[in-house]
Amino acid sequence: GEKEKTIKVYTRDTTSGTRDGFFSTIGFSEAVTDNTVLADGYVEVDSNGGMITAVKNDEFAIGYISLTSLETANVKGLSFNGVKPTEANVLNGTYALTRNFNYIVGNDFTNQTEAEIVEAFLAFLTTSDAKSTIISEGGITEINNEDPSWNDIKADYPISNKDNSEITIKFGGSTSVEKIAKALSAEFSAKCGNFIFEHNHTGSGDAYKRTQGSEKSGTNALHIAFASRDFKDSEEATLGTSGKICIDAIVAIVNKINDLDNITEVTMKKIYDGTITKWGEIE
Amino acid sequence: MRRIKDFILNGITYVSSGIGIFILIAILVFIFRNGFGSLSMSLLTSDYYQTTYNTNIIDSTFYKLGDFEDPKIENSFFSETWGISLKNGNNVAGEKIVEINYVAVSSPFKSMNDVATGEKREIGKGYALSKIIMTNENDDFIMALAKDGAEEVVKKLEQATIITDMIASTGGGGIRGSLLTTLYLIILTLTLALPTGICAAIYLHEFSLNNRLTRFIRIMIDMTSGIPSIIFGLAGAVIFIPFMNGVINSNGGSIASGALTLTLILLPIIIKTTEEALKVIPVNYRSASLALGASKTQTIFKVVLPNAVSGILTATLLSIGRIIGESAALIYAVGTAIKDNVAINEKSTSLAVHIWSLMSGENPNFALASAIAIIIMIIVFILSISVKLISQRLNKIKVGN
Amino acid sequence: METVFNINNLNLFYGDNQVLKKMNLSIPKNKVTAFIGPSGCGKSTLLRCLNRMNDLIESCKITGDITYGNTNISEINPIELRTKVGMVFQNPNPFPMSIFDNVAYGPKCQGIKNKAALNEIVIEALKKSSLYDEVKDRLNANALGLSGGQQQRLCIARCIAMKPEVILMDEPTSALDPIATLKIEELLYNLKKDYTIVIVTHNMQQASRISDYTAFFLLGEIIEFNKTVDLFKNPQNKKTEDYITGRFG
Amino acid sequence: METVFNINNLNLFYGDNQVLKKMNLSIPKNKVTAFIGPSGCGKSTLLRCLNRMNDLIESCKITGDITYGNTNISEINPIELRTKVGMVFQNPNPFPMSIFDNVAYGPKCQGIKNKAALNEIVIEALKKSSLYDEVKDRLNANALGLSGGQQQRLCIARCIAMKPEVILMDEPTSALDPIATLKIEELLYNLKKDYTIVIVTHNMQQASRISDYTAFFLLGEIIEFNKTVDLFKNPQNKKTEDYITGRFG
Amino acid sequence: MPILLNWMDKLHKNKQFERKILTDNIVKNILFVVTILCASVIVFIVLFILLRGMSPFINGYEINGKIYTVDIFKFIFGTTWFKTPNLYGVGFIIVNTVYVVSLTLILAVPISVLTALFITRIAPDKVGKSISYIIELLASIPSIIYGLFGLGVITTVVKNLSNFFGYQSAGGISTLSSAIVLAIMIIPTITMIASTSIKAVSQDLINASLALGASPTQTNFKMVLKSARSGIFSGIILGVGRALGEATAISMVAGNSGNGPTFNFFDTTRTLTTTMLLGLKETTGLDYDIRFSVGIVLIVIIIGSNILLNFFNRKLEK
Ligand SMILES: Nc1ncnc2c1ncn2[C@@H]1O[C@H](COP(=O)(O)OP(=O)(O)OP(=O)(O)O)[C@@H](O)[C@H]1O
Ligand SMILES: Nc1ncnc2c1ncn2[C@@H]1O[C@H](COP(=O)(O)OP(=O)(O)OP(=O)(O)O)[C@@H](O)[C@H]1O
Ligand SMILES: [Mg+2]
Ligand SMILES: [Mg+2]
Repeated sequence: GEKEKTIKVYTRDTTSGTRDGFFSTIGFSEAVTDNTVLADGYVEVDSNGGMITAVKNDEFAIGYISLTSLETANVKGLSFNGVKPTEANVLNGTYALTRNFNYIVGNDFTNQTEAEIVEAFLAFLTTSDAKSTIISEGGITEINNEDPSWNDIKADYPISNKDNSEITIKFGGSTSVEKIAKALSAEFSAKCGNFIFEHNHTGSGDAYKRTQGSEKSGTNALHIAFASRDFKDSEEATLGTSGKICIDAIVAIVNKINDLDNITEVTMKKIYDGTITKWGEIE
Repeated sequence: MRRIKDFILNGITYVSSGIGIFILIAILVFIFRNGFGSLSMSLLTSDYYQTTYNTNIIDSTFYKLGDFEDPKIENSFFSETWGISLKNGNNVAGEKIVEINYVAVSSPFKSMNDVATGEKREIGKGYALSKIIMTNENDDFIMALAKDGAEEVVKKLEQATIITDMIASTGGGGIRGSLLTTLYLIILTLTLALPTGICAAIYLHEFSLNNRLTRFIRIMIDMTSGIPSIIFGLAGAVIFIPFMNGVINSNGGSIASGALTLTLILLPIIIKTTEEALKVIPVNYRSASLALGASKTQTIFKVVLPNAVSGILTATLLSIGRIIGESAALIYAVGTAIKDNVAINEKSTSLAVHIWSLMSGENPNFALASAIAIIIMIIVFILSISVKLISQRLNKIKVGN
Repeated sequence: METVFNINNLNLFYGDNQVLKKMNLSIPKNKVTAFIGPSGCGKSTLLRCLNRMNDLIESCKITGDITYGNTNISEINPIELRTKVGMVFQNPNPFPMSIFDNVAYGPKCQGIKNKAALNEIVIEALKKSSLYDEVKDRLNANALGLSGGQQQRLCIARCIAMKPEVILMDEPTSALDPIATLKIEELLYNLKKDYTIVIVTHNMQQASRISDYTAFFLLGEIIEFNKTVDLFKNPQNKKTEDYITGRFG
Repeated sequence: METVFNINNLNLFYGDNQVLKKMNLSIPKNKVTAFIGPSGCGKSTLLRCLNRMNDLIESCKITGDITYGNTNISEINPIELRTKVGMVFQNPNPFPMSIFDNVAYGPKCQGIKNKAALNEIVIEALKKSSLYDEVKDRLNANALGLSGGQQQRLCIARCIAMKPEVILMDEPTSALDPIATLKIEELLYNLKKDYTIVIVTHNMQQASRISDYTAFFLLGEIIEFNKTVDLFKNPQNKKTEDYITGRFG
Repeated sequence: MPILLNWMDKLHKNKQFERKILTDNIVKNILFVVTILCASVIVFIVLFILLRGMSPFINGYEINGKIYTVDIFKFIFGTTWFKTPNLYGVGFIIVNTVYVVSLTLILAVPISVLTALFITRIAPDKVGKSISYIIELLASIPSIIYGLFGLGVITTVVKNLSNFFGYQSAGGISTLSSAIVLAIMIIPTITMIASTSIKAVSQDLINASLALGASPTQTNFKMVLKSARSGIFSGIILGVGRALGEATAISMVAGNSGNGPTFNFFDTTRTLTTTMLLGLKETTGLDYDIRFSVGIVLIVIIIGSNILLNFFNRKLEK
């Protein structure tokens, strides 16, 4: 019966930050940018949505998505190494399948106002206001009691009391962080003189490139960008211009009718590299 | 023997044509079943992104809390302290939200401080609350999030005395922007493609000599119509995006670059349809006009074109259908970012690309995609019926002469 | 005899196919000249040469010359020539516009915009082509609503409105019933004092009834050209005689 | 005289238009019968009645009866009838297939699949229609590559391949040049010992050359039916005489 | 004085006619230029795609600090779509594409031809007209909707079918689903053209066939279809072009298999167009430009197949 069935392995495309986080964590870094090491018959999908649709339609699928989408996805999320994928478990560090969402901002602005707004934005990220927004949009972070609220610190940023409605701040980078980024920019604009915000999210790869890298002075240049993975060695940012905004949990998913509940890191790697091919082979 | 064979052969033709009908019905049933629920006027008129308000109410001396009377609305949770009732719901995009469905007359929610404008704003019925940060008498930090559900939010509201930061939003999930983009694309593309295509058709049919050059031109135009739209999209991306970036200061793909790309796609169609219409016009109209001392230009503008109107109209309608349905080319030449504030020099999605964007985005939304599909189908069917009627008229003219 | 057109040694080819061969002919002024001959002998082709409508056919090559007045027509602007030399076709072909617009079409193309002037021209042309009484109440009605005979008279009116000197007619009655034909013939009779008329016809009776001169064509050549009475009574050429007595064609 | 068809009191209408009126006629066996008469008098219509091709015209209504042998044709399956009563049309209309396939078409439709049998049938039919020598080297060439006369003989061969008893021919030579016509006439002469032939023709000479019996039609009626020699020499009816001496039509 | 007036009048008139000729010439030349522009669209498109698409094989691209170019030989004959940093292969994708399109034709051609026959020769007039109208409607449905339908309905059907055969497909995302979606999309194209050419078969031939004792059905199948074959084939050629070039719908049901070729109906596949459309994350660099290289391959295949099929069609006509 069901045990005989082949495991259908689904993966995101090689430019995906989710894929990067997933394979890095399960100890299968070779697979981050290389499809050829994956199990035979793997299927590549090019979005979180594509992954959800695929696993929903395939009883014998295994895949991975961001924890944010799990609730509405109508698929089954697996425990990882016996730990349930919940926010609490992510925060207390027991759920290991995570990745960071990071920001990076430009390092030299010709326009002083823009520079000040960006500076204020970085301060805003540390406030309970920003953190609660991040949480409400699905990011995982903790609000500590010592976290200031924007009202506490806004006096330090006089730019927030000016009328900035002529200034445009460009946001971009990872698509996974897009939702959070949009909520943050909308909220902060209201708090900082109604500057105009523009979002152009094209992928984590562009975060460094368009703020401090090769395209930082082109038409595609961004003021503030996000990456859904950690920056690489080749993407070394100026001190104080980048950092983590929150954690995103990745959750391995299977079809609703699958009776598997938990999966270990080792099994997961074996499934993805093709050592385990049948559902029956999973203990 | 022969009877049976004939019967079987006839039978399979019945079955085959049945397949066509079956497919059409299946498609209609499919998109209506999935999308009909999401179809509403507000879908057409509202923004895709919610309008978000950042409000607070800090100075507790200006309002009174507590003891509001519960209107006892079903499936709702009432906050006696703040005088609002909340329920769990879904927005037009199908996402879970916590929605206000009642605000008492003297509730503080009637006059919140809008952080952006500094003015008073009512956060009333129909608004969705995504986060509320509050403090109680002891200045303790309280946070309520929509994803916890209405009941939880109300529970936290009950403990609070001051709202320091609240994000409320209204609307959302609508396709007004994409509808508008589609309209822009249609207008822009037609203003470029129609005159160009008609001019070429006039040249080919009225002026061109039957020589090698003309035959070559015709072959080129025929070949253009055989190129798939995704190739046009690629070409649009390398030709028109940089071009438009230079000309109208756009940043990457834009409606303008999309319209230029669509123009190229449409040219062969318009040329061909217009030429068909010109062919139908009796030659003797032209001879009569020329024999009356009209110049060729006069003949074309006074006699030929007025008679080709219905053909040109057909070309227009076919083009509109094509623009509405095109996706592959636009994905490249414009992009897939859904927009509410549509501008010619910016990215945004047409209805068809909106569907693509929904299906390949973070949360695939079959219901909304199908609802848009219904709208597209209705437009396309109306267009195709109009084309049919016009071509019937055209046939009458042909028969009449 | 005063002449309008003088045709000298005219050869005409459609591609490699010679359709008119060494033609010589003079068209007398203010007379009706009829072209007769079997199908395909080149009557329409010659007619179309006279107002340079053949210019529009790509494959058509002409040698020899035609003079209009004293000018070689190849030196006259073809558009100008066509305003002087009008043409009426076999099938009535009014434009799908109002009766008024049909008649006013030519003058408008010449740049006449004045309403009153146009009105006068239209009414005069309609009167001259004996159509005015039948249509005066519905000048704004679509011309396609007229009967075949009326349509053909409208085409003549449209032509007259240009104030031409010559009117060329290619079998103008062959698509009409006998009564409409009669009306057109009457009309021609009235017109000939003001205009030079050249008419192609298949109907020998018609040629003899209405024309002053007749040219008989055969295989691209003019076999005989003479006063109509003479040609029909005493044909000089055997072929002419055979044709007019119905022995072939 | 042995007859194949007996036509009794036949009336035929296309909608409300009566095209055949109270016709009575018997077609003699193994003879050539010609139908003559001016255009539109109903010759083709009667011919089409004989193999029930008129069944295909929706508006066509028939009263009276036609017997084939001793059976009323309305009781014979039309498909079967048509295998017995073949037909050749005015314009040569070979199918756009090879010569072989054209001739084999009928037999194949009857369910004959055996290659050798088909081969034999085709060759025999081609020989009988005196086409074999001209095409034997290119039986697989497309039939549309043949000349008009060859195409018409191919159509006759196609018909013969069905081994019919009667062959109906509707102006089979009117689209052909005189030489091809002559060949077909020769062929008919050879065929008449084996088949009953009914032929419609406009060419009186042809009728008198090839037919044994002739029926003269006028306005949907058979005016006269007789041995061909008699009918042309001593027409009994004034109208027949007028027609065959060329006084009208 | 009258003489002078007359002369002036003449002069004026002459000018007017000269102006008309001039206008005619100007108009003609403007129209000519526009026409040339329209005709040169294809040149520009092919040129730009070529320039950009050849670049991966010629120019160096910086990836993680090193410079790479793509090996054109491995590109054309490759059996793996992508391996970092610079291995791209479309060989198997070409095979897959041709395979899917062949399967599409196997499904679509009989249905289209039989439907065309039904519409034009078998169905009563009114029924035929309504069905041909339905077919026209199908032709006007945008491909994105076919994609949606494919994803929502056809994949499920295919999944069940594959389960029935005891084979495990990836939720129905497969070669077969792609072929079915494409078939549905090209059936209207082929049907409309086939029915035009069937209508054009002359009544003479049909009468001749009936007079030879063929039944109407035999006439339809043995003679009418044969006579219309060249027109039907033209329809098929158009259908092939459309199937090869279709992107949006097929990319929703094809899957994105990374290597191949795949011949199993129920396995995921990857065609040239889905390769160009899916995974479009980068907007610069090698991963972006390589799509233009795939575009070149697509153009070559479309034009090539067109020439080849037209060649066969001409043979068929003889
Ligand atoms: N546009 C054309 N191109 C080529 N050949 C033409 C063209 N127009 C006419 N012809 C040929 O020129 C010859 C003369 O034609 P024309 O129309 O002048 O004959 P016609 O005397 O007017 O005959 P009809 O009485 O039938 O009108 C014919 O053989 C005809 O086929
Ligand atoms: N399918 C039809 N529907 C209606 N009327 C028809 C049809 N076929 C023929 N007719 C009419 O029937 C009459 C006889 O036609 P038929 O073809 O039998 O004449 P015919 O003697 O063969 O003439 P011809 O010598 O011109 O072939 C004609 O008036 C014709 O218009
Ligand atoms: Mg003529
Ligand atoms: Mg007949």
